[in-house]
Amino acid sequence: MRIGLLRDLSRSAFRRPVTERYPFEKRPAPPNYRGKLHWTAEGCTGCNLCVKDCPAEAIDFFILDKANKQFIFRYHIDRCTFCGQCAFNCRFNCITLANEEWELACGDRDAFIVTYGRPEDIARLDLATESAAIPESAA
Amino acid sequence: MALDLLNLLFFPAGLGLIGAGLLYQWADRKLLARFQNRLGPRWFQPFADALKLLGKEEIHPAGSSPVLFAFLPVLALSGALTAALYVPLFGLAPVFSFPGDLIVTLYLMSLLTLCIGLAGAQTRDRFSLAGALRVFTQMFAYEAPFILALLTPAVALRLAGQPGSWQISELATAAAGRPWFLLLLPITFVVALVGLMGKLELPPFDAPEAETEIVAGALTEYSGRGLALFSLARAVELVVGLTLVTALYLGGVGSGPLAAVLFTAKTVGLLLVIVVLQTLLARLRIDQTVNLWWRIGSVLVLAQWLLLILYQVLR
Amino acid sequence: MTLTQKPLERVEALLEPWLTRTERPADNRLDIWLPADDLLPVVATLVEDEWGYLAAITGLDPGVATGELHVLYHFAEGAAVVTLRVAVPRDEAEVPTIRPLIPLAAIYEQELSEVLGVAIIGAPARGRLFLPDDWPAGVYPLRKDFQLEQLDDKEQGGS
Amino acid sequence: MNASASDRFVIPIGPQHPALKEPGHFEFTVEGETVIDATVRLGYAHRGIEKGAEGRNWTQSLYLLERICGICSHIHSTAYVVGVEQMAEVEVPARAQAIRETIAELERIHSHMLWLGVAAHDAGFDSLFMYTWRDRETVMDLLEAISGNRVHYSANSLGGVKFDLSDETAAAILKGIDFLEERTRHYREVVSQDAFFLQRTRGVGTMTRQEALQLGVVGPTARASGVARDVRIDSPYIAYNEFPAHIQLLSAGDLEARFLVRIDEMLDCYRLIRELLARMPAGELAAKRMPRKLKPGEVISRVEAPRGELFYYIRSTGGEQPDRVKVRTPTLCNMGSVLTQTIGHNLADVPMILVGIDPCFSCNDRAVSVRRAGRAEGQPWSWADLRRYGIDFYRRQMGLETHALAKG
Amino acid sequence: MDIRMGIELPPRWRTALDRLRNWSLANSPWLVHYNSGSCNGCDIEILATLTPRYDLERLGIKLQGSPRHADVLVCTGPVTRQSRDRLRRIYEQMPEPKFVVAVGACSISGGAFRGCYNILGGVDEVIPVDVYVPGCAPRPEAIINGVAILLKKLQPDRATEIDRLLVEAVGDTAVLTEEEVGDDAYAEALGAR
Repeated sequence: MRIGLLRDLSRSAFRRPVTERYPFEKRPAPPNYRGKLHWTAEGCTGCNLCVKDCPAEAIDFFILDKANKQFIFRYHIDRCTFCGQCAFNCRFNCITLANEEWELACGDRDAFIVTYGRPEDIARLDLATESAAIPESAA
Repeated sequence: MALDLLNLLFFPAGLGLIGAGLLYQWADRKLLARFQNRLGPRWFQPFADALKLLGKEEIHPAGSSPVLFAFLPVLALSGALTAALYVPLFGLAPVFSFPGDLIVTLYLMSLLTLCIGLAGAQTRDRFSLAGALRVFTQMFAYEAPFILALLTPAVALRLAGQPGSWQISELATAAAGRPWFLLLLPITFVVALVGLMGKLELPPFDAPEAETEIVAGALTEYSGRGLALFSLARAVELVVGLTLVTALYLGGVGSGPLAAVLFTAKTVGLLLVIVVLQTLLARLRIDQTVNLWWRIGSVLVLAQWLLLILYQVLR
Repeated sequence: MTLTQKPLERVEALLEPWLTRTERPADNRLDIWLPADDLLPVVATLVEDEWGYLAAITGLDPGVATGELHVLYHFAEGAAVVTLRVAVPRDEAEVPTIRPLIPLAAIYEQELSEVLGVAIIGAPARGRLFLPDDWPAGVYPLRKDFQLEQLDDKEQGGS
Repeated sequence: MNASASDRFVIPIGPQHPALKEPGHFEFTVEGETVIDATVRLGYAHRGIEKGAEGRNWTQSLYLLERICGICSHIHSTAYVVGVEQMAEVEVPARAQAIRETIAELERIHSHMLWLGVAAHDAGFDSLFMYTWRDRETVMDLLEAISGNRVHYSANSLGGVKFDLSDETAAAILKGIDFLEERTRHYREVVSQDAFFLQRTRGVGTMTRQEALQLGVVGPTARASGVARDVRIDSPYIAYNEFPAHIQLLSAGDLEARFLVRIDEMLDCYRLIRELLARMPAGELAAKRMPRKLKPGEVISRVEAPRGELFYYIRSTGGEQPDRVKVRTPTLCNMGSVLTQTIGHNLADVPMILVGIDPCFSCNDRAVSVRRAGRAEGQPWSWADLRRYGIDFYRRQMGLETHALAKG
Repeated sequence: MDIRMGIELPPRWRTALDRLRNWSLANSPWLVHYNSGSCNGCDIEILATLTPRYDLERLGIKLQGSPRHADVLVCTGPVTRQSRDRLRRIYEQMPEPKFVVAVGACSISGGAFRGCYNILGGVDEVIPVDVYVPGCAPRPEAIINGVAILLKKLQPDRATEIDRLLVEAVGDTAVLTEEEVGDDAYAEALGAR
């Protein structure tokens, strides 16, 4: 008769446990971790590829004025599957998934809707959602 | 009922005892965690658990007798507390003591198991039923060897021609005078220790509450106060059991200033042994448990007695 | 591709009498079109000769226009895959059960009958086993003409 | 055993149950502790993925299918992309294939390690569970460092992989693997020698080679019964031609054998990964051009998931979306064996036998199984019944006459 | 049913008892876990939070089998038609006070499965949810973070105090270095990342 874990037990008994004290100490995520999405207007051509291939409809893309690069990029954290396909598709590196932003838990879902874009455009959108700018994702 | 409960909870000795029990439970969990290379709970964890459960809504499952449902936990706790009156807790003199109190204590200790089994048996929930079934099966398995093992020191004393009796305090003092019974009666000591684990339903004898088979066993339907009282009763039982085994096998209750400290240290040492066993052993199936006790446990005890008698005869 | 040639030659020899219409979509595959009646003898032959094992049964809806449903029995040995293709009319779609020959097939056939509505002749009638209990009768999600509106409630979709 | 009707009652397991990390509903009719009937009702995790894929474009479907299962996510997406690339006739660079295989093998390690822990937990051996999962964190860290997520690596893109394996990652992997290998050898000792653990595994749920073939089980479950079936060897995909796996076979067919086969596979994975990293081919990460529309056609793609053969049938009618994606997961094949094996076993063995096939209900999106007519529920017992039964039971354990007792 | 057991106490006692109850609740939240059709990703991560690396027991968190014993219902996965009623029943079985944490994109909104015919959407379509934890799958740390947020919600006035309690429970908050990680071989492997 043999007891298998004797060795492990005797080792652990005299060592500090491996437990991490998470809420009080943070072990940083690896640099390429796929966290919260960030979008910048620079270079965006409104090609809409990010919306086309998103598996979870997590992106609403509004084109107010393609010529003047007036885009609004609305991101739904609560739908996002963090697959990174949008960033992979974007040829102009407008989309990045931040590796340090993964503590996204929250009590209300409204906070999960993030709208990127110039404030004035966003203001315009809210008036004009119905008429002027149709979500391209719907099309 | 509520008032009895308050009395039960708040008569000072009982309160202290419960506190001690919870501390022992913490030590149990903490050591287990450390052996598993984890950090483990904080010192006040069992207290927080118990308080929270006391404060939670108690759902009374349909189809079970409300009186029994509410009464059994109280009975269990009071039984355990009463048992505590007869044992030399922390090496202090027991509150009550009379010839034969060892038998009474052993009976009172079984009360908890009976209550848990009944509690499961009288709900309609199938997990509880299966759990109750296992509780009783296991009890029938370990009870006899366990009791015999705890009676052995008395028998040994009697055979040694000493005025042995069934009185715990006397046994404890008598045990103090001589080499530990652990050395004289190693076999029954092991049986007693393992029997204690069985009584407290600790691994590997936790089949009655094997969560991967029958969710939480007999207490599946209990919530809030009932659950709290049962867990408190378990805590008290842990102290009583450790105390009993220590008093009988680990050199009893000595005298002198440090006696109490020494005694408590012994109980903690005993706990340590129990935790190591918990960590190392995988759960036994209920039928394996039964086999273990009847095929091996009882035989061992009898063998020990035989040796004892032979020793006396030859001498 | 010697790896796959041998088994395929063997199966061609085995199923000689039924090779009326065959295709080779890939060099490790052989598709054999069968009428529903020939299915049992063919499967029996494969089982008797222990050629491979039943890898899966695929139910296929080639489109409402065709008026057909296809049932594909995939047998695999090594890298070689033999597919028995049975086309059944859409309105009374039914195939004979092969579970007397291959017990495992019971699972696949059950799935087939539930999601595509292909009746399995000779199979004991069973309740619904993986679609929800409140699923409307006669609605088969994998048919092309399936609409979410066919489900009584409009809850589904997500928010 | 001649037990009265009241000894018979139905123990439901799941869909919410500690032994099942996933929903699936079993009903075990037991006489005392012995199972005399078993039925299953799955489909709590049925999400309609096959239909969903028809409504998404080829890329979106990739992520949908990857999310069929969170434990073998990479192998699902691999099966899909291999099929799609075959249909699109694109040439995938060798490096991409090698990286795919590396991740696939790491995933196999993580899956088996996880399984070992869960099985130990179901056997009531929590210490082993704790230690295996502690060590499993190492491979999770590696996968996270490589891919950027612990569960859904989304390493595959249509036509290649999304990210490269840098040299320092490779070094990290080797380092981690050395540690894991040493631990795995230790666990092999534990499960093959620990007396108490063997009581729960040796000779339990035995399945002969003949039964295995008849029940059509796949993967480690089959290989533990001596059925030499491993898609990685039978029909090599991605890079398994250049970096072949070695088949692990045992003949005992009981739970212990299933433990050992999986552990041996882990050890083989370490060897394979070392070879891969040593001779990782250089080159591109993805095919030059991947069309959004695929020309009409159909392909069959078979891969070896940690749990056994995974079968994909993909059909295109020339659109941007698949016309039909059929997924046959290994658990679907193995589930049948559980029901037949549990009957006659002790209730305490049921979770072990169930976990023995490493069931994955969410893999099993469409899992169905034969369900017997539901039995009457057991009547709640009177305390007297229960007590008599208790005595009866342990007497029976003692091999004493039971009906003699029923009289008294 | 509260700790006073129906006995009238002076108001000061009562407030004291209430504070005690809140404290105990915040320090021993027991979880029960239900998977309403998820892909296992989140489930294994939840399980991982109990294992030595994260060991939730240090925060008094235990995973319970029976809903009757639990305070917090942790849900994973989108709600399928088949599991909807089960989910509701489990929620009803839990004794008050009870809370719900939805883990993973699917359980919040349906995630990648949105629009599939057997999906009813997120958990909050069926039962009220207190905290959402996005991610696919969220790291174990993220899940712990979600629970911590819930604990603070329990006692908004004493959130900081909870922090203090937790801190004194697990000691200093120095940054975890490799040397500090217990088992040497394991620390070695940790260094691998």
